Amino acid sequence: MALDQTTDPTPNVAKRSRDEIAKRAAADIPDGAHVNLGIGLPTLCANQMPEGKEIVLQSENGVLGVGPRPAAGEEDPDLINASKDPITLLPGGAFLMHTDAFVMIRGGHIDYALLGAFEVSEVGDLANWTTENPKFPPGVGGAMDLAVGARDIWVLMEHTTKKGQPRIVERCSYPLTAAGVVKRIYTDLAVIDVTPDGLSVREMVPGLTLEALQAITGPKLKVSG
Amino acid sequence: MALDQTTDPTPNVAKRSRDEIAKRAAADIPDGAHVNLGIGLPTLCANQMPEGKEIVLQSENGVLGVGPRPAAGEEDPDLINASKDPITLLPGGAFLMHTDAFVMIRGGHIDYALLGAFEVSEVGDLANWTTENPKFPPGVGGAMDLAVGARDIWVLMEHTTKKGQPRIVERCSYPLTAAGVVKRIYTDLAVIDVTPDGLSVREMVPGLTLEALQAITGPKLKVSG
Amino acid sequence: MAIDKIVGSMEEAIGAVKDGATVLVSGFGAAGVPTELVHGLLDQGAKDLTVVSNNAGVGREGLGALLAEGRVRRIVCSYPRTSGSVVFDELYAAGEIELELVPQGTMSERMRAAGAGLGGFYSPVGVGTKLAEGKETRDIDGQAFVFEKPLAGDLALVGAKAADRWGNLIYNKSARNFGPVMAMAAKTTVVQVGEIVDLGDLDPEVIVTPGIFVDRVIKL
Amino acid sequence: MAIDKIVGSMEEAIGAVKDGATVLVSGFGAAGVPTELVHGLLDQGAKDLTVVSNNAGVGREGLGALLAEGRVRRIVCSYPRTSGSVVFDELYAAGEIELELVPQGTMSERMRAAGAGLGGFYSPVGVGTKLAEGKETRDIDGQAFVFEKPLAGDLALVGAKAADRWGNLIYNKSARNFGPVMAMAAKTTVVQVGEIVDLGDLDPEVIVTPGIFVDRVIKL
Repeated sequence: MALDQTTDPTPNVAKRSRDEIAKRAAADIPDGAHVNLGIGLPTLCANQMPEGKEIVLQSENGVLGVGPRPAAGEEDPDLINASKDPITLLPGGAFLMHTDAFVMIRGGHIDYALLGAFEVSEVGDLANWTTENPKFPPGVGGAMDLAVGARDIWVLMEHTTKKGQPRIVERCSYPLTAAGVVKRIYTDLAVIDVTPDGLSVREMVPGLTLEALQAITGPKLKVSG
Repeated sequence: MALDQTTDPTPNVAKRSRDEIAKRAAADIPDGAHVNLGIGLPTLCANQMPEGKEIVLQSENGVLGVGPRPAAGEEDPDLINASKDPITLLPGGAFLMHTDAFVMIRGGHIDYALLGAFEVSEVGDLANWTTENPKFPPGVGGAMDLAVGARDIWVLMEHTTKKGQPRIVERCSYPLTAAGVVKRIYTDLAVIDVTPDGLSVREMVPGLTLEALQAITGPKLKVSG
Repeated sequence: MAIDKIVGSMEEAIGAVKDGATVLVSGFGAAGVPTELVHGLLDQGAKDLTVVSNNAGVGREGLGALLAEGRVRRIVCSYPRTSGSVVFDELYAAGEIELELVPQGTMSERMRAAGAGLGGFYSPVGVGTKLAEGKETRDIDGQAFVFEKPLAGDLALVGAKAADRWGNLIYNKSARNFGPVMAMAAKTTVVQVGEIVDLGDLDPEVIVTPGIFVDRVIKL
Repeated sequence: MAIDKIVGSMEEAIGAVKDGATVLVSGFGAAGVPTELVHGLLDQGAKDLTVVSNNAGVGREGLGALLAEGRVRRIVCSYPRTSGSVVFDELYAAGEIELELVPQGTMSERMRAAGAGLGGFYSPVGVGTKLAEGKETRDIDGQAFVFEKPLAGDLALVGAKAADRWGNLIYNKSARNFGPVMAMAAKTTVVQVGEIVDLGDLDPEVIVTPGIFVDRVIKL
């Protein structure tokens, strides 16, 4: 699907900021869940965890029970998350050797992994590790391990590229991280479930029409319910 | 080799007791070595470690830095070796999860494993896990892991069976634990190296002749040097 | 709502165990054996069980009792016969129990593979022996290996020293043994401890089994 | 004679490293990176190295310096490009360094397999992706897996918090990361620590890397 957009198709819409996407996704994490936050946008969830729930965040460098970012001046260079940002540790948290952090991930012990993405396909294929630019080395990190190992994969990303091209596509153009793993997508415009019957819109930001959302989404969307 | 012995072929010989076999073997462990003591006779070495050397004993149930047996009344049911006997822990010792104890063993990090045996062949085949008695369940424990993983295998055993049959044989009659792994044998009568050129007697107890030793040993013996 | 894995009764601790389940039982010798949990399983009633345990029970308590009641169809074990393994010895001599004998390190590593989501591994242990009969062998870079498959549990019964409400565990000395790997390898892990501590009281550098591997904890 | 793995000079710590050696370098981001040991390796002079490290260096220090000096032929890594990986980025763009990109958990597990004496393992990670191209895949009980081989080091350079003379180690918080597995996986493991403690001062329940995996320790 090639778009040639010279104007924003969603001009009067209250798009979610990156922090708001993170907060929206975090709100859906069930109480008591063990969750890994991928580097980049998902990491912001750690500062946006819902009140009244106890959620255990894992960071694959070897931390279980990640707390919010420390106050300025309180950072400890030995206490960081997978994005290399300073974190805190909650009471009940534990430090792990790296290999054991991936026992948790690959072994299916993590309930949710919230990941960034370049593209997600209508069947839940995930592309988030390389754009194949020969001048820039690819970085896979723990993306493939998480995509395969965590029970549910949620993607957090902007709905389109900077040029307005859809990131939710019929078929990923970039190399896959894993096939058919994404269960839900949180963007600046909507929350979309990947179901066996296709993409199902759970929620749109105020002022957005399904038509406008469809215009910047590759595969056919339907509305939940 | 079938012997029909009605008299002890080594009547005037100062046979080593089990404790003495253990002490003799322990004396040969190099300073600084990491050593696993198999269940039964080898375990006795822990109480017989040579003075002036620092040797780190591992027990595969998850102890590194095993010390001697505690005084009566000082036993701790949670501090035992692989023979399930009470032990102490030396300063510098550590407790391990079982899997990590076998990372050490299988991964070649243990310098010496001192093991008991039913039979050892002239090429160093080891049989120490089953006599195939259908009424008695076999027990392999860590024997196969140790036999394959430790750098050097020393066997500690009586030179003959209770009936006077050789335990050092041309070919093991019992199922193997591992093929070609034994480097040295300590018995109540002798210390014998397994070399590419055959069995080489390093030492005999006082009063023992090579001829008498040969009479109760399957393969041809030669003398070191 | 706070995570709270501490349960008040043995019934709750054991929960629903189906006939035919695979149960991992921690302990080496007497250290780390969750005898009361095994009695809880006895009371719960599940039968036709496969039990994975380093030893096959001592006396007529714990695993010995479960065996004596005819509830165990099959035991996976490295060293079944120990001084006092009377019930197992009788059943074995009578041909009334299946035994899968596994080298001890292989047993541990197979459980870890299950917990770590691996499909299996190649081990040098047992190559050419009776215990490798029927298993695939493979030459890798000039060395012979045996293919070993993961060993997962439906339920793990673990003995530990102390826990907090998240299920973080510490152990006592050599009683640590199989607890950590069994907690990783089972769908449901139930732990008996001598002490419950407040969340945050366990040093994060010292927690041996993080609560992510634990489902229910009972203090005895 | 007492075991004493503490050495007094960087030269002794690094020892003899051959050209073409595989060097495991601990750290994730800046935490746990043994920068001084990497500088020691730089001074030692070995070239044509394969370096295994989660990241490919930041700035022109440590691994960045080793790369800038052209001493690294090949890097095995999960995430080479981080903010500040200037030297690696230049070498990569110029086609002057080989990169083996490995999923992060697979990298860790491959090192553990080397340390544990395994011949390899089957992982579900990467199945069907470019990173599994050329690797054996296998269906095990209905799931697809990729065969992964052990990743051993000739030398591991590890950063830790404290050590005793046996080489027992503890780490600080998330600086633990790759230290324990790299110490297992290398023929020779050299550790830099901030503190040396008396033998027996480290709680046996708390030692993370037992001295059996450590060859030399230097205090900085």
